[in-house]
Amino acid sequence: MKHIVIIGGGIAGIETASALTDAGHWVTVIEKEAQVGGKLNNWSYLFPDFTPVDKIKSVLQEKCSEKDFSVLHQTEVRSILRQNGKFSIETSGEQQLEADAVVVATGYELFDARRKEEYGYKIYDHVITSADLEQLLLPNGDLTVAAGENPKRIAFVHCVGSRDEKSGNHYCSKVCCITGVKQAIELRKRLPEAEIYCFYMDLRMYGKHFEELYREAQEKYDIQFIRGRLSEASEKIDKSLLIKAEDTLSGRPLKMNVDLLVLLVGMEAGKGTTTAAATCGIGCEESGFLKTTDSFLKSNFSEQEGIFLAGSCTAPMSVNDTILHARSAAQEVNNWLLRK
Amino acid sequence: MKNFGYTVIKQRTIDYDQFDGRLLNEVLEMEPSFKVCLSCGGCTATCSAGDLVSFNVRRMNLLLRRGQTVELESEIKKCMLCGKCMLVCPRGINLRNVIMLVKKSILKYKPVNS
Amino acid sequence: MKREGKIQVWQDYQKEIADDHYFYVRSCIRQNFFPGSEQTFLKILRSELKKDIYENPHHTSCSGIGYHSDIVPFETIQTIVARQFALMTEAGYQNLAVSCITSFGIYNEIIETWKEFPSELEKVRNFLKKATGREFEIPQNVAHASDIVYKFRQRIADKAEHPLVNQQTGKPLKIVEHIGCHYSKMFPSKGVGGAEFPHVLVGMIEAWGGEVVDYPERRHCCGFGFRQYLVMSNRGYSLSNSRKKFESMEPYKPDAIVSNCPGCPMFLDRWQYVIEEMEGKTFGENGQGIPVMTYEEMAGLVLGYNPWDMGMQMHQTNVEPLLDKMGIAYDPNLKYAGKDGKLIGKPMMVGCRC
Amino acid sequence: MEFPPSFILPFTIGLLFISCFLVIIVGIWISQLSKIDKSRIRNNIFTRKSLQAIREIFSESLLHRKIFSKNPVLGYMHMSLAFGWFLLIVVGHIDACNHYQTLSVPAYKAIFMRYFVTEPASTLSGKILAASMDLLLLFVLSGVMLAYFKRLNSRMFGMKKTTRLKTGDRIALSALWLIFPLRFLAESVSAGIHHNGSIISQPTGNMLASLLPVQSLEMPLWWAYSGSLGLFFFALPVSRYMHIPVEVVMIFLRKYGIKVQKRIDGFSRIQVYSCSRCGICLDSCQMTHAAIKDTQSVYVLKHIRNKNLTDEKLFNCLLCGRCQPDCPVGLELNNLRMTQRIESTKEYNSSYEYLKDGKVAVSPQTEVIYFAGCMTHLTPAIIKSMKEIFAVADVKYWFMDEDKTACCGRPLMQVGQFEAAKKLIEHNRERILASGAKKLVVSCPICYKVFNEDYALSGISVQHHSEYLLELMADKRLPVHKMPLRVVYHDPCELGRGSGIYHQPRLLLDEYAEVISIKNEKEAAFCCGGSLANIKIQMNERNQIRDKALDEYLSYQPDMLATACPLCKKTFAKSRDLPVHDIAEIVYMAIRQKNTSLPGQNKTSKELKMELWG
Repeated sequence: MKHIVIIGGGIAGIETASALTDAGHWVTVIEKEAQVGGKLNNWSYLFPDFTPVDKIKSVLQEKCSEKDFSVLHQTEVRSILRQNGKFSIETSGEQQLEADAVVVATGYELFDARRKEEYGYKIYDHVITSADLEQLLLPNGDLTVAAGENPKRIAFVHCVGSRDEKSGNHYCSKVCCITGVKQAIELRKRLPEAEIYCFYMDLRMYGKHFEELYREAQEKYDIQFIRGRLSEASEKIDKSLLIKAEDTLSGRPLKMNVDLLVLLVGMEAGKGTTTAAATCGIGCEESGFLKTTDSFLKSNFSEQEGIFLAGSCTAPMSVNDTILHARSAAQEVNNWLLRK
Repeated sequence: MKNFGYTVIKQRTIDYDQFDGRLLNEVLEMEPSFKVCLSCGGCTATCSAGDLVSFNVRRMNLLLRRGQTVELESEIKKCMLCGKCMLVCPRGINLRNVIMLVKKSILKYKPVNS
Repeated sequence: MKREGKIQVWQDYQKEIADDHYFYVRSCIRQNFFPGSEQTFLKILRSELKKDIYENPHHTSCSGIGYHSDIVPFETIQTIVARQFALMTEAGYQNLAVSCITSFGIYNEIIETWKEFPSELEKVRNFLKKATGREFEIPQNVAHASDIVYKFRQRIADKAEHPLVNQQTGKPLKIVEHIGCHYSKMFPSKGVGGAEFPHVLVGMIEAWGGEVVDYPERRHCCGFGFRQYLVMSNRGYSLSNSRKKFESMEPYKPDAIVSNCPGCPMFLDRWQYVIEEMEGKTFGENGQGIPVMTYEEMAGLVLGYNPWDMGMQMHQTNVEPLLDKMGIAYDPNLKYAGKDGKLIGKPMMVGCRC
Repeated sequence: MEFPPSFILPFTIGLLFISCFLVIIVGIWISQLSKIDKSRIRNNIFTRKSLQAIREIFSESLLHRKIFSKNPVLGYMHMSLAFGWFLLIVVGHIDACNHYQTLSVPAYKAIFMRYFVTEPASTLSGKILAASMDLLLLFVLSGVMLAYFKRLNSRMFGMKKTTRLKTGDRIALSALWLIFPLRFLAESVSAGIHHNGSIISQPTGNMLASLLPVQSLEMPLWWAYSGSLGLFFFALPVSRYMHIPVEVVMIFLRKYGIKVQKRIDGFSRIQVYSCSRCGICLDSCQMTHAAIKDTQSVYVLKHIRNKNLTDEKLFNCLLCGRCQPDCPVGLELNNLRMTQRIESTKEYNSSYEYLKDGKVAVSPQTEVIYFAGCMTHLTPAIIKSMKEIFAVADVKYWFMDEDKTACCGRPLMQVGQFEAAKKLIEHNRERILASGAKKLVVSCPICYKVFNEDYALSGISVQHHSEYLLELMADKRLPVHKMPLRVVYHDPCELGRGSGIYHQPRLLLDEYAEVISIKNEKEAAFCCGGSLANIKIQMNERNQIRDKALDEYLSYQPDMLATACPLCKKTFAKSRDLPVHDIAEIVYMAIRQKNTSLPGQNKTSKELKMELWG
């Protein structure tokens, strides 16, 4: 029986694990947190159909409990050595694991909005990120701003930490546009009176039902979209925010006062992925995400024979894409082991 | 008051907080299809009037949404209502009605100084 | 506003500031605009902080204004700057203390250029050698004069006679800080606290008992903008910029404005007068203007120096309201009296309550 | 002399009131007519036109022939009420004159004769007249019966829907429904007492006398009868029944050549009041296909009368004109709507100063001008075909709107912006005249109609390309080649009902393909739903209207749908079920077939069908 070690117990990790277990392999997942699920744990509802995250989470939980693979919680990989065609892995928990194959599923980290100083995240009282908002969108979430009132005007800023030389990220994080649309609609449902604006550079509605949701946001939920990137935000004496942008379609600068500013933060290959790359001796792309040997045919293969890649450690991905990418990873690992 | 040979220059900035939305809201209420404009500019590209004079149908949406009523009024007069824009609009917006609504309502909301 | 957030940013942008032995280069325009300020700076360093600061009468303009007005070519200004450095090297100093923000920007810009393009450096060494026979070393440390005051703000605080506190109410004075654009907007890492939330003046104000006003147009340029001011027909742009700032700070009822740039205090001061003359609008309390000071003047007042000795009578917006709040005694009759007691002349500010 | 009994008062006062009212109101309306229209009345009143008017009134207002032809049951109902009542009045008076042996009998003596004349008719003529009065009353009552049923269930009359009622109408209606039953009862009861009845009233009277205390019933019944008459007269002005008198006036004026102008005036008001709200116009209206049920002509006319017409209703109409031929009163429904559109938009007509900037090309000298039209520029296949055909027929022409050309002005007119349209018309007109052309060929029926009617292009024959191509073919300048394809021809509104061009396109098509005749064609043709005249309708509603039309077309299993309007083509082309082509394209396709295929080796219908999609 072959043993596969999976680094990361997020969506990708667990999905790969369960698929490989089904294929009759012995699988061990190494997760640095106390619980599996990864970034999914910070989210409440998923685009484009507002599926409650718990639905996906519980499926992952089930797989962990029902299927016969083990998860080492609060554990990280110290080192990986290749010895006569096998990998010997040392964990922070002082365990030594022997593996025939390794799957890296270390996922991503959210862009730290503080790096976009001019937006004043963590400095101005009412500037939050999409991740913060996601928590507030839960039924008991408190949306009130200064003076305990509901915000009358809310602005979303797209591409925070993405497509931005100044943030050091040239790539598009892919999911923020639709996240913004989703959250704007959720806000409208909660605050029927508020004015809601999205400041975008391009709207990249690449996925199934995304464009439809965008149209619905305009038609049914009166979300207004202004093409232009925020240059800066400043806090006013009443804690509201003065934001500046160019209304690029009218070709004139525009300033607006908002009560709440939501930054749609992008994805970055986080520390987890970078260290994994180092310990596994596999390369990163300029974006920091892990390099795949062929973007069409080998999107699960790392530069190291026997080390496979699954999920958003290779590129920004939606939950959907991650699940599919993880399944294909399992398929590839299985085929590779059979060939071996 | 002294004249120093120069003076404070009026800002080009669109100050959203000064924006009077009555005209916009009236038009959107009567013609909701106008909400879904993508600013693709197909209308402007096909416009018969635009062939003869600088006239940008797409900009109407923006003028309306930024409360630039004075500019809007002078722009909208140029439309010949031929209807080509509606045939190219990817979102099926009923543009001719928008034009007629604006033409009519703008009389109500035109700033007095214009 | 969350202070922790700002502290985080300030920690990210700390620069090294030399501790002693400075070669001081002056600003061309400050000596006309705020003649007492540079003097006060030297006095504070020498007599209060006991530092060694040297200036060479042969040093010239850095020609930054000409450079930014597109009339001095880059090679020329590099060579002029090289000459300043030569004077410094010859005097045996390695730490540059710059009075002018524009010069500070120029020095940083040129040094960075030389790092990126060593060929430029060689070229300039060559030019300077040919032109003057001089040679130079690149300074080890370039600090703006305000950086140095910032560095020693606590020591000044210890000697404070008039903290930045409203004597009538006992509350801290509300002070608007304005940083010259070229201080850190070009190279955020060269300014204390960076470009978005600069700390250099904030540090002084808070150390000396004042409270900083953080208002929406904080970042906005005072409007000097070289061409905008120098060409009369463009002057409206300059004026409009300052006005935008005044409108934005007005609701906070600031007691004073402090700046670390030659141009900014000049314009924030004079434009208040011009705006009142033009439209009768004033931005301070009871129909007065908002007093504007340089950081040296502020330090001087805190240390109990005589405002008239520091040349604060040259401000077009009266500073008396601030002096009164700080409880600084002054003799109105001596305001326009020179050292010898003779009248130095009074500005004609017809109908100006500033 | 003795005073008449008091029960005649309601009737007499009512009659006086309504007569005065009508004289005054009609007087006002006529005074509002233009000078020309007034002179039309003066010049025609004593000509046979008046006789023709009377004949029309007889056949339409009384016999309701049009309704008959459309719907016999409905026709009978209207006829029995209108014609029956008319005869009751006439014969009643004859009866009275005959009895009193004088021609000056006061109206009430005739109307209530059976009350005043208590002895049975002695003379033969009297007996006959009395009998016929009874029969006539029976005839009217049968109509009233039907009316009751119609209210209960309009479907029974094969009508999709019927109009809703207002208070004024309710009162008038119930009064009308009471008049004749009450008259019958009153006369029967009197007959029961005085035995002065006739074939029907006498037996009924006797029966009633045997059951009821008729003595005490007589006076109340005559009161009720007179009351209901009076009530009807008073309710008339605020009810739809105003159409009864006003329609008569309208028919006279129409016969004198008076038409609805491009403004609200006396005649447009007369037409508005002539609407009987029969609701027949609802049946033919395609807006109902998009579930739009409150903007049809009958409602618009009603709102005009009630002064509560909104733009939302006024402009939510395709102006396809489908309802017009059906109107039993022959009202100019489209023009009436136009007068309101003009009124509603008159404050904000544009001036189009920029047309003077001379950006448009200077007109070259030419014999033939080709004007494609704005819409046609979005259907390049039509332009291409026309260019090729011009080449084949070796015609030198000037393509006037190849680029930078003002719109024809018709779309503005359709929403009431006549003043604005005039500016465009003037501009284009100058360009056309400057070219010295003799012929103006137009591809878009919308342009065609306005060029024809509003451009005053004397000496230039304006032709839609279907007419023009027919002409070329007749002159043997176009090769003829019949393709084995079954074609349904869709009449564009502006070309068919709008300009009366039904045959030329069909004659032309017949030479190149096989035209199938369908149920809703020519005057009854569908609108494609794309009409520019409707600025309120939403895209999905347009599609519903289009699809309904397509369903019928498809039921004939044609190989393609032919039309002669770029807008119709564009509208239908959005549906994938049926290839749509303009006449010009079809003609060019056939010519190409002929020229490319060797003799005797023509393409099969299957091959051609494939090409249609290409």
